[in-house]
Amino acid sequence: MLDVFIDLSRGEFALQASFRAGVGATAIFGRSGAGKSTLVAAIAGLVRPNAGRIALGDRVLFDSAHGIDLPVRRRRVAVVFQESRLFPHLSVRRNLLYGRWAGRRSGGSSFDDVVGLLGIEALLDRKPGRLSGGEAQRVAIGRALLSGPELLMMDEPLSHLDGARRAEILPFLERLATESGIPILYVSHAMDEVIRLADQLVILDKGMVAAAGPLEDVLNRIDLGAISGLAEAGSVLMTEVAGQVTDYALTRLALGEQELLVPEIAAATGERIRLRVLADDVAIALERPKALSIRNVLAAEVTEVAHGTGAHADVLLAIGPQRLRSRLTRQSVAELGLVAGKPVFALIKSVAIRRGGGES
Amino acid sequence: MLDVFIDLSRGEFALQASFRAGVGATAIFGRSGAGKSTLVAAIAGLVRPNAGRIALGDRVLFDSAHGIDLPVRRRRVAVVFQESRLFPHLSVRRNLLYGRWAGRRSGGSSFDDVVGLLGIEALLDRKPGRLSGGEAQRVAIGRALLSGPELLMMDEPLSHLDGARRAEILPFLERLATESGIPILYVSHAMDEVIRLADQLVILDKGMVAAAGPLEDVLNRIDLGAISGLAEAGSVLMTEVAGQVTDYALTRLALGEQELLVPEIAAATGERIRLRVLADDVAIALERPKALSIRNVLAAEVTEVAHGTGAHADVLLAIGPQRLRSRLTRQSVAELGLVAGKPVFALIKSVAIRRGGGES
Amino acid sequence: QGKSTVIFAAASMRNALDAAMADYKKNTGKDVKISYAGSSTLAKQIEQGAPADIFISADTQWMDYVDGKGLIDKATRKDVFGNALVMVAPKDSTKSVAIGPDMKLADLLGSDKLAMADTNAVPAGLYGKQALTKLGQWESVQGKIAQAADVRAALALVSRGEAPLGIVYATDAKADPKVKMVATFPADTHPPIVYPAALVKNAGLDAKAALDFIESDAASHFFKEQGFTFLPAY
Amino acid sequence: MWSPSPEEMTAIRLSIRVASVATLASLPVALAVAMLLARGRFPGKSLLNGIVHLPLVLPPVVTGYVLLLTFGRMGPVGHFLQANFGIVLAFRWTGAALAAAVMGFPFQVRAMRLSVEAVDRKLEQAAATLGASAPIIFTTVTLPLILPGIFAGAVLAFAKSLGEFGATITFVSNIPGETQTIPSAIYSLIQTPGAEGEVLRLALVSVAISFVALMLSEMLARQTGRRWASV
Amino acid sequence: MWSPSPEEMTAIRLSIRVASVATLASLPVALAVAMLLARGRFPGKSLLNGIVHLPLVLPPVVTGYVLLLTFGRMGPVGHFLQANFGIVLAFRWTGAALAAAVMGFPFQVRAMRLSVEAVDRKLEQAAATLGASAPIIFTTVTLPLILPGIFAGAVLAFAKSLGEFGATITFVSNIPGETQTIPSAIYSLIQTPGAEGEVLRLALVSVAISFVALMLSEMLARQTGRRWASV
Ligand SMILES: Nc1ncnc2c1ncn2[C@@H]1O[C@H](COP(=O)(O)OP(=O)(O)OP(=O)(O)O)[C@@H](O)[C@H]1O
Ligand SMILES: Nc1ncnc2c1ncn2[C@@H]1O[C@H](COP(=O)(O)OP(=O)(O)OP(=O)(O)O)[C@@H](O)[C@H]1O
Ligand code: MOO
Ligand SMILES: [Mg+2]
Ligand SMILES: [Mg+2]
Repeated sequence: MLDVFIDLSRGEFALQASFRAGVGATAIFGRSGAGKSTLVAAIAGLVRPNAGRIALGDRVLFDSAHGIDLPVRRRRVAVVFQESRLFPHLSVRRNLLYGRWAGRRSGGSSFDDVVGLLGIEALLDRKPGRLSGGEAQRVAIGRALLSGPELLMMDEPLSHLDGARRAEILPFLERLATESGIPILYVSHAMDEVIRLADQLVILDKGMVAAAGPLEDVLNRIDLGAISGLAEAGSVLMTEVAGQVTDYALTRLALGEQELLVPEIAAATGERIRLRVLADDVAIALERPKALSIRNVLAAEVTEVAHGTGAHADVLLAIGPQRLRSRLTRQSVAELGLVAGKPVFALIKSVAIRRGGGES
Repeated sequence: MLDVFIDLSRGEFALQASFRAGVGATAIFGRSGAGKSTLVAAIAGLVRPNAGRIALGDRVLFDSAHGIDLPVRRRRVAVVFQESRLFPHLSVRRNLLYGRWAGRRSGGSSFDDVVGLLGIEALLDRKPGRLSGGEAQRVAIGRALLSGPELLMMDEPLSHLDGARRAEILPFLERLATESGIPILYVSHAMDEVIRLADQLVILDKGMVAAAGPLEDVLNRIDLGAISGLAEAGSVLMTEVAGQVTDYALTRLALGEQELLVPEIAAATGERIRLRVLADDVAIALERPKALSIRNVLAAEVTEVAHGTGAHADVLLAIGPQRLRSRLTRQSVAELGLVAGKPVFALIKSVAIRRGGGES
Repeated sequence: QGKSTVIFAAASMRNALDAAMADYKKNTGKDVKISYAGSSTLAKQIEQGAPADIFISADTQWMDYVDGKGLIDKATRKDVFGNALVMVAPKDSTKSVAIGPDMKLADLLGSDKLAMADTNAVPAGLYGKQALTKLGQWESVQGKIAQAADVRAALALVSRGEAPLGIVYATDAKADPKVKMVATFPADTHPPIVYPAALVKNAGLDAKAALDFIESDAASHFFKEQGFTFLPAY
Repeated sequence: MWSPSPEEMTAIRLSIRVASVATLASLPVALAVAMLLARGRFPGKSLLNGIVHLPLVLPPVVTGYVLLLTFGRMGPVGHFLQANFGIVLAFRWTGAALAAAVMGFPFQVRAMRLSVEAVDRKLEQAAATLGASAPIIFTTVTLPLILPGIFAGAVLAFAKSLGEFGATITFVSNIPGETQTIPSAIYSLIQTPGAEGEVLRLALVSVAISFVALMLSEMLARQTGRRWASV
Repeated sequence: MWSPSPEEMTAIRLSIRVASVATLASLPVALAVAMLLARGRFPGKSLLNGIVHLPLVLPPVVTGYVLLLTFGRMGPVGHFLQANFGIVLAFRWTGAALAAAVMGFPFQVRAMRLSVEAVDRKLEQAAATLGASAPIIFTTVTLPLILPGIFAGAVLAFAKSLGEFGATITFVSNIPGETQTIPSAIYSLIQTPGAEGEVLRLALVSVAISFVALMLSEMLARQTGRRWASV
């Protein structure tokens, strides 16, 4: 559990942030210049807040009231910096092992696993000056993972990676967030990454926390788009594995009485699975459609309609106790006569899956 | 018109690239380490090919056969580098104006426009060392735009920007690509950006051009996913403005006999509009659905079904002479009995719009 | 009034020559500039066309050097001053030295050093080496000599107590209150210590007068005060 | 006893002039050589590097003799300069400046070269893509970035000029008002019995001048060199 | 005439020993001072900076006197060292090494300081987040990155040691086999009419030694300093 309450200034910029992040991943969202990297630096101990308190589990990293300011190296906080910061004079291998070798750290992931996952086997004996942008970023991720941290902070770690590479690394980070039992702070602009990875979301706006809390709650608040710069809004559904459809590499998930089909997940029946659904990926029908490739059709009820200024409107749906958000054209809203209380069917084209424990 | 044919090696890495890029934007796609940045460097004259020829319009920038190797500064090729490369000792303003001031360049966009667009008014008197990652990236974009180039190359220029900021900058780049009359090479991992911006696509794989040509053609080839690391494949439709639906801020587009509704575009009736559609955003129905929020339903015919290994399969559809790609679960393909020649309806949830001239 | 007369003089002459020439300037109103450096340096500079009118060397060999190159007006060359070679010790030293063939200088030094100017190059060192050789001491003390860059540096070693004994000129010993002269080398143990002076070829018009003044009785007391002997024309 | 004599004042003024002229005049040459050594690839680079270090390696007196033989009135270069341009270095303050410049040269070159080697050439490449020509890139990018090295080199050279003695006295002798700098004056005084006080006084003057120069260069370096550093 | 006499050989060997010991022994001290000046913030920083430059500013002979007064047998430090540790510097080659070290000190410090200031502190921060302690960060990150400056400083100091004369002869005089380095030997020869050939020969030996040192340092610098640069 990471507990942050800080107040700092850097030039003209002021940051006031207060939030908690539990085990698992917490996404930090915010527009460019909102203070995300500054927040990361403060938690790592690289920038000193004017006042505040930072605690990681029962270790107090910083407490201005009690004059505590743990040195950076004792914080056990690994950082994937926005600009990689690899050691130019050390080989990739030495960079990766720096935490173990120079920092005497142990634990964390296995070297071979990390190297394999990041696809950097061939680069191990190179110097960072001869890596491509994405290669350097992968090495930086590896270096942080291998330092056995008690808090992992990543500042846009996948920004220079292609979709396929992301798709390989994300599940690993996902697993890490779930299994490692350490908090992960994840700065990202990519909503799909965040939805997939994070349990919690902190939205920074001009140095202030505009919203913080469980991802579901924050995402289901419709008013945050402008502040957070989220082009894509979304929501989260809690499901339970109902069975596998091995022929088609699909998994059946129960959502209350209803069922969803998603690309295969290795999970036992009864295991809880969280799904992240982008509002753009949810269509609404008044009758259950037939002979349609969209297999995930859920009976739902409109709870709220928020009209934007452009072509779009956001519709909030209730599926039992859960909330699902859909983004439609205003014309569709009008023509379908969507108003609060109307029973409809939600069509979900694709989902991101995030396995996870409790409510967090 | 940019005409590239090069052969170079850098350490163990070898790049052989040959493609043409017309006026407008050409996207360079490829996995991390594929050679995108190296290609950009070679065209800018920063890395010398072993052999080859690079011509920009009627200016030959490099020709090993004729011993031509134009100095970097004479190439009039502006680059937004992957790592920003701002001058640390100059203010943001001086950085932005460097091309005009030190390079004696004129033309290009207006200073106030660029500064306003990029939202960097407040930063003009700062030194780059005190910018956030995204701020630095925006300044780097501005610096390139203001140098009056005859070729603009951008290496993942928006990777550190939030969705909202991207959404502001993209239309500008789009306009630039269309109106400026200069070729733009755009390295990006974000398919939505590419689809929106590019007319042409070059896919690099391990230093070789795996595919190059008009975006439509390349995207409609189903086999490229693995090579290019495109998590999202897609296709392009050519349409014509049929009218406006002002009440709902929508525009009607004609696609052959059929019609599509998209968020409002300021275009006269009869103007040609290219649409980019992600395969994930296309669903298939056997009958025309009713009372559905998805208003864009096009009659189509299956031309090809490509089964992947996982849960998904790609289906290629013909709508008159045009091709549309859809990604479904294999189960849906089976249950709907999709085979080549079958008439179906394509449901398009959302589209990206790219206004543009001829076929390119 | 022509250009000022430039004298190139051995550095050890400074106190006396400065005083004498100040007097000369006062009386004649003529300007004189003096460049002090090692005799070897000055000689080579004259060889390279230095704007010197008068050269005063600390020994004969460097005067011979320029003479041999035809750079001086032979007729004006004269040994003007003389000096004596002495043994010095720090002021509070209890050592007594009787200079002679059986002085056992090496034993006297023990593990300590004898401070001298460079025995291969600097005049004071050369004279000292000749004297010690003549007295049969050279062999035994050779390895115990701390050769300084010049006499002043040798004197400083004694003055600072780094060396218990040193061989310097009488003029130097006299000026340093922290040392005492413990013995004087008999004049026959070394060649005569003389300071030859001469006009450089093509010297300015006033130079002759300046040189004459230096060699005159009127100036002699400036030099005697510093411990030089004054050698009337021979 | 603490106020310098007129003759000493002359030496002090001359020293400052000699040190300033030597430093400033050799600076561009040193910069060019530093650039060559840092960036150039040419045969004889080691040789050039060696020659630059010569004034360090040789005893100053030897350097002085070499200067005397070369730039003296009878020396080939000295003769040429005098015959063709009327420039006389031997036994003039200009010669003292030459000696000081030569003796300070290795330090200037080294400091600048270190800075040049630390410059990120990617920035220069970026400047080229923006249309800047080589000289413009040099003045707008490289030069500002190596200013700390230039200041460091200049200060070393200036300080060395203030202390330089062996080469100067050998080359241009020790003529009051013309070539007698502070160190030459100190040399004369050292040769004079009982002048310790004056030696100390002149040494302190040297130290004071160099302190001022040091402070100045540190200030300038701080104002430029570090202003752009990130916190 | 080209093969050195036994006495000259002794001087050459001694010079190399003195220069090497002076350079290596002063290196850590210079590094510490360079770090302090580059990174530290403390009162008296300008003073320290000034003191470091003193050996440059003062004529070498004066520096030699100061050493004599301080480290001579009768000097406070010299006396203390001898009484407590039996270390004698006066008239010993160790004293020559001390003089050479002092004279080379400013160059070492400056070169190192320039390199330290060029180090990107963000890398050190990154190392700290990975658990490295300050001394470990210094040895694994800072030190490798400033190696070019260390080599440059060492080479300057070594070269200067080979040429240093004024301070050495004043402090430890010129005792063949003990303190007679190449420059002292050259000095003697210069004062001797007709010894030009020998002067030339010894000067060339100095130059040759320094060339070897230069080449070596350039090689080392290339192997470490530039190996990680991007093309
Ligand atoms: N300076 C260099 N020396 C040697 N090899 C290099 C150098 N720079 C890059 N490479 C190698 O060349 C290949 C292509 O690199 P390049 O930077 O062009 O990739 P990229 O496609 O831009 O990748 P990314 O998306 O990760 O930025 C990579 O395998 C990389 O390791
Ligand atoms: N060293 C600094 N000195 C002064 N101001 C700074 C410094 N670094 C960043 N800032 C300012 O602080 C604010 C927050 O910067 P920060 O780097 O935390 O933003 P960010 O949220 O990480 O943005 P991005 O997504 O663009 O990386 C910005 O307005 C930036 O200009
Ligand atoms: O070192 Mo020197 O001896 O005179 O400058
Ligand atoms: Mg940031
Ligand atoms: Mg790249």
